Amino acid sequence: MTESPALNGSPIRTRATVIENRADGGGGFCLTLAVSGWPGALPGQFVMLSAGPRTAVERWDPLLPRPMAIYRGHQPGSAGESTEIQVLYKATGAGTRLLAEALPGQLVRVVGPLGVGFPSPSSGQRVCLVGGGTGTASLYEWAVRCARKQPVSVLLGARRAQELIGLEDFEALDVDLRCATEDGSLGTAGRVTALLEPLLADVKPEEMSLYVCGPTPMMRACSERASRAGIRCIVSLENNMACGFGVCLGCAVPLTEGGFSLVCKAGPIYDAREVDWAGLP
Amino acid sequence: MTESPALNGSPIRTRATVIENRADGGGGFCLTLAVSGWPGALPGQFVMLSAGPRTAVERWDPLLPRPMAIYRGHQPGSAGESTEIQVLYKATGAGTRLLAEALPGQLVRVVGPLGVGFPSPSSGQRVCLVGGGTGTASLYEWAVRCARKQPVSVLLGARRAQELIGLEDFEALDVDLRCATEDGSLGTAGRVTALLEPLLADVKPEEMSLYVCGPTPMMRACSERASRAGIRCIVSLENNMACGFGVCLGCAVPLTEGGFSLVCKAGPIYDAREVDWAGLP
Amino acid sequence: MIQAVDTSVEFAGIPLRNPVLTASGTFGYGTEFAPFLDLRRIGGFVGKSLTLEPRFGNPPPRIAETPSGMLNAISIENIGVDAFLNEALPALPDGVVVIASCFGTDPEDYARLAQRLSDSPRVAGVEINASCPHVKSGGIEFGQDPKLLGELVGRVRERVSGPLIVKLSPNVTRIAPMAEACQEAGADGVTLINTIQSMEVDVETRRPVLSNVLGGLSGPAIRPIALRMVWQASRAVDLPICGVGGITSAEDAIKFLLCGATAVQVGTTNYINPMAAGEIADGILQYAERHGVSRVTDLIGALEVNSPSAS
Amino acid sequence: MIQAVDTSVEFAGIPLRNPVLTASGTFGYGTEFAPFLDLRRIGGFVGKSLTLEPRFGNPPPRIAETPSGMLNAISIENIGVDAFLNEALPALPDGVVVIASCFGTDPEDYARLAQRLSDSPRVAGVEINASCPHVKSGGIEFGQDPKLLGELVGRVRERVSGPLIVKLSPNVTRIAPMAEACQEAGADGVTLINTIQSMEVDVETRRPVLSNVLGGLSGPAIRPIALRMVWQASRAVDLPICGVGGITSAEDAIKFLLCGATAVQVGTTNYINPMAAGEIADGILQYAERHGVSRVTDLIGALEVNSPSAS
Ligand SMILES: Cc1cc2nc3c(=O)[nH]c(=O)nc-3n(C[C@H](O)[C@H](O)[C@H](O)COP(=O)(O)OP(=O)(O)OC[C@H]3O[C@@H](n4cnc5c(N)ncnc54)[C@H](O)[C@@H]3O)c2cc1C
Ligand SMILES: Cc1cc2nc3c(=O)[nH]c(=O)nc-3n(C[C@H](O)[C@H](O)[C@H](O)COP(=O)(O)OP(=O)(O)OC[C@H]3O[C@@H](n4cnc5c(N)ncnc54)[C@H](O)[C@@H]3O)c2cc1C
Ligand SMILES: Cc1cc2nc3c(=O)[nH]c(=O)nc-3n(C[C@H](O)[C@H](O)[C@H](O)COP(=O)(O)O)c2cc1C
Ligand SMILES: Cc1cc2nc3c(=O)[nH]c(=O)nc-3n(C[C@H](O)[C@H](O)[C@H](O)COP(=O)(O)O)c2cc1C
Ligand code: FES
Ligand code: FES
Repeated sequence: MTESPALNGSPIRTRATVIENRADGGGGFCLTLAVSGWPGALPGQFVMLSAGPRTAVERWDPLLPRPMAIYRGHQPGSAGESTEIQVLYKATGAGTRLLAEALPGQLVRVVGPLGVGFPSPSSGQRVCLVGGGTGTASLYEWAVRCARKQPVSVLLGARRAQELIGLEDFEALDVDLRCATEDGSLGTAGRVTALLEPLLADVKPEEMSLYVCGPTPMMRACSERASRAGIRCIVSLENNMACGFGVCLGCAVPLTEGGFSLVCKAGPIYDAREVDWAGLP
Repeated sequence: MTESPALNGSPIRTRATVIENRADGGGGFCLTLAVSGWPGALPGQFVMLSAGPRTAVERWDPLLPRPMAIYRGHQPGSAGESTEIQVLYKATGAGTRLLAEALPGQLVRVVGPLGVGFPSPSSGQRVCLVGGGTGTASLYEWAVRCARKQPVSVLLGARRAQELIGLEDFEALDVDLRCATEDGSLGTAGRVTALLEPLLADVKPEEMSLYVCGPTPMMRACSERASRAGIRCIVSLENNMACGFGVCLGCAVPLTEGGFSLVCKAGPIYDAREVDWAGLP
Repeated sequence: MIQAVDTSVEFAGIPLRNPVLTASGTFGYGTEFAPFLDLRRIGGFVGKSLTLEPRFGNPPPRIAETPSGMLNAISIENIGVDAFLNEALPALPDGVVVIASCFGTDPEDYARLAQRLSDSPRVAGVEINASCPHVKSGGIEFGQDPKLLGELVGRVRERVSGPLIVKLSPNVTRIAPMAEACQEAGADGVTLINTIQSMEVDVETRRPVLSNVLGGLSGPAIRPIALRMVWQASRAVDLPICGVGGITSAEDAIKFLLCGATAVQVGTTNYINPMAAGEIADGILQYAERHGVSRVTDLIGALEVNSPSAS
Repeated sequence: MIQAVDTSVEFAGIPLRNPVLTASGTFGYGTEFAPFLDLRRIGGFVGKSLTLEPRFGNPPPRIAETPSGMLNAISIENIGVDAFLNEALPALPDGVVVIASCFGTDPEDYARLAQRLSDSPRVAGVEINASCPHVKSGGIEFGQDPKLLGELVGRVRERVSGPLIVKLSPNVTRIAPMAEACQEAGADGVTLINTIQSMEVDVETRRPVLSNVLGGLSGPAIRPIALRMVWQASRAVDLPICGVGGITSAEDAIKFLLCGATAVQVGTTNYINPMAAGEIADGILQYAERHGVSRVTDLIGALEVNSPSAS
């Protein structure tokens, strides 16, 4: 729903080969896939991944693919070669626990890239990225891009240190990185929203753009805080999805102006003011 | 339905660990499982195996377990240790193709041993075992037992040489082994029933017992041939099963005397004359 | 200190140590499960549907597998009421709650059968199977018309003083009038759902997979349909409800309790895991402990619904 | 030499290059599939159900996953007939067969809508959705009563001269009278089945998963039920039938043809594999080649049944 750069390419539907599926020790996994014909993607876009690797015969339980942010792999592949793309996920429900069993060489179904990319900040603005839980995965490539042009703060939150996914990758970037864990095992003890306070303390609206991805309550809290400070706040929503490309109408988010928007197609990126937060489950 | 020796032990329900799952190159697999608390089994008994290895979350498609003859593993395990049992199967439908993917260390669900064992031949009789396709698996342990006491002929049939499952094991036994393949790639060209003719040529009814396991048309043919020769013919039926222990009533076989018998409980072993072959699909 | 959870419920006047029963036709006559499960771990079981005379079923194939489900067309094969009373019941250990299921082709059959069963001190209650979808006459006709069903239940009620439960068919446009008819005719509880009429075809032989052509669908595939019907029935009647259909886990069972069921029945899952009913009973206890629920009865109908107008 | 197979069929007077359509609500307005599938590879598609005015649906969550199935309670969110005629249709490439689906709250709505759609030269036929299970008024009421359905179809028939198809609800006791009512009222074909009314519950929040409480079940789980209803309907009427429900493969599609369907619709599977409908069309051709079937129409109703008395 935000003004976003055009797609790099049209989405594809293919079977991708698992290259690696690395557990990070905290319940998180980094899945590397070889995708042939990958058209490239914009930071903020996602793929639909089958709930687990392909088996000798199709199994219809669980039925639906799972939306997953593209963590890395935003360049289109060169013709005839396959490109590596990565997703970060946490083994929680049925789909991700089955995915966690995928072995190198197995196949997963992929449809993507889907959705729109993040809209650019104004030049000279500080860019503040706030990631909670697996939401962090959506922000990494965006942090890389923004850091080339302007000052970037990255605020990451999780329950405990081990659950801060992708931490080393963010540490390797030239950004102002701050962490919060609920149990205090790394960085500030508490929620990531608390890290936002000092940054917003005396910032002027035109000086900062906020990008947030994480659990709905966290995005809602950031959105409210940003709104009070008059700062533009961009969120990446995680509604349930069946198709990912705008045909099931399952992913609708209610809008403040009334009506709904399809998160998979007009989103997942929204200006926080567009979203009717009270109408989200 | 035949007079059969009593069960070695009561069936158990457990998760067994895959030790090995070896492809024989012809579409057949030999699956070795470690089962703790295994009570032992009689030749002719079977287990119900889950359609494929256990995954991180239960998947209900495919839903039903698959009946599989116990190829090896008729001794009860010693307390506290796990016993190895083996099944031979061919990857054909959904269940067996998923089973073919099982890796060492994975778990499969097992219920068994189920059904009754083969009834003994009269002493001094020649024992003739006829196996077609995967039906051969039911006969191996019975061949071993019978060969200790009396002369044994084993007739095995398949489409082609590579599909003769368990062949080396039978070759290692002190039995009169004859093979038939439909494409003539090993032994006599044609069906296994053709091998039966010379054996039945001038045998007297009391001199031989026939034990047959394989596709229904083959068992029916053997049954008719034996009946003409007046020879006792024991068959091991392969009806579809849901439970394997007598509660779904799904495995019923029509009887010549009228009514039905439960293959999983009263069978899978029947005197061929008891079976109403016309009523079998 | 964890306070002990009270798992007991009363269904149709039958006190149960926990709400987990097993479904008719999926638990034999009980003894088949002895190697796998202490029957006293579960609330009780419903036996295979009985007829006045022993009865054979359909020729094979009688079962087929479908996505997350199975079809069956057994057609009420059973040992008959005499063998049930004289052989099956005495073989069961004490303390096992037995509900007997009856099937007939006319109301008089049902009534005579139910009376005989109900008269046995070993039978805690009688469940009328008015819903078998693949028997050529009987069962389903009653199960698809509230007026016929009410008459059937009324006839049986006259002869049965003990707990009388009616098992409903899901093959109806609206489930509420069926439950209401049972309530008005004096039933003590309703069980739902029976299997859903279905079909499977073999594209190689170009024939139906089942000899009977049509069969009943059961298993996890039907759970969302069963759950909906239990919720609709529980809003329509005051009768206690027993929820059946695709239950595989304690969580599944709890969904039915939340939707208004007083007890549940585990069916097809017994085939896949003969220990399932016991594990589900244990799992409900653990859920209650984890969530600080002191009485399982507190879960019954405890679903929070924002828009109670939806139906 | 393999003889070319004739895959064409005629459904409700609409010539189709092959019997594979896609189902309303699962294929958007067609263009969404352009990246994945040449729409001319399939027989055609049925668009999302339209109303006279654009319409918003239910608040989230609108979907849930169930064993081999999914629930939805979208509630006929659509762009409205004007945008469909003026924007969606012109965006489609030539040679794509489009069937438009109509939804209304009273017969006059349906009739006006159907007429406008039918008048468009780009619309090959009109499908009346008289069976949406989770819209508070409309749809399902017509879909559950043969008399109301007949009246509705009659009203629409008066205003529509082109192909008129009626989509039936599975939430009925008997499907045959529904199909008969359509035939008598002058429909050219029937499509079945729509989703089955269902429910799912979250045991942690103790709430229904869907904001609407109830939703419609679709996907492989319902295929055996759909197949049964297609078979029953095909024995009751002479109208051509379009089979829908849980089709994932060419073999599934062929099961419906054997049971009497002239064409099929692929629904939920489009979400999981947006190329599925094309693959299914190809697979039917391969099946025909493998089995020496020279015309796909030879498969229609070709099921061999031993006991035609079963029903
Ligand atoms: C655009 C987008 C990007 C996402 N990116 C990531 C990512 O990079 N890493 C990651 O771990 N997760 C991501 N998610 C969420 C991810 O899809 C869910 O975490 C995942 O589906 C959990 O599913 P499960 O199969 O383990 O749980 P289950 O409980 O089996 O899921 C059941 C159903 O609910 C849906 N669902 C459950 N949780 C969520 C959720 N939080 N958001 C959306 N749908 C949900 C599933 O897709 C499925 O349909 C993303 C979601 C969206 C919409
Ligand atoms: C007592 C007994 C012993 C058996 N022993 C063996 C054995 O040792 N090795 C072996 O390979 N097979 C054996 N079978 C047959 C085995 O169960 C089936 O080959 C196997 O189920 C094929 O299933 P699938 O999952 O690959 O096929 P699917 O097509 O997926 O099966 C679908 C359904 O049909 C049933 N089914 C399919 N084919 C058969 C069949 N021939 N017999 C019974 N049910 C069938 C399945 O159990 C399942 O419920 C035995 C069957 C019985 C009854
Ligand atoms: C093989 C089989 C046989 C059944 N026989 C009966 C029966 O005799 N009487 C009855 O009331 N229900 C019978 N049922 C229905 C079950 O009791 C239950 O209502 C149905 O299977 C749905 O529950 P489930 O999905 O847990 O199996 C039978 C079900 C199956 C699968
Ligand atoms: C998300 C969703 C939306 C649907 N919307 C419509 C609709 O607008 N009109 C309609 O007639 N059917 C609608 N359907 C029903 C499908 O067209 C189809 O009848 C049903 O899903 C069964 O087929 P399937 O199992 O292949 O999905 C919808 C189904 C789904 C899953
Ligand atoms: S996920 Fe299907 S429309 Fe968005
Ligand atoms: S397989 Fe269930 S009774 Fe025999």
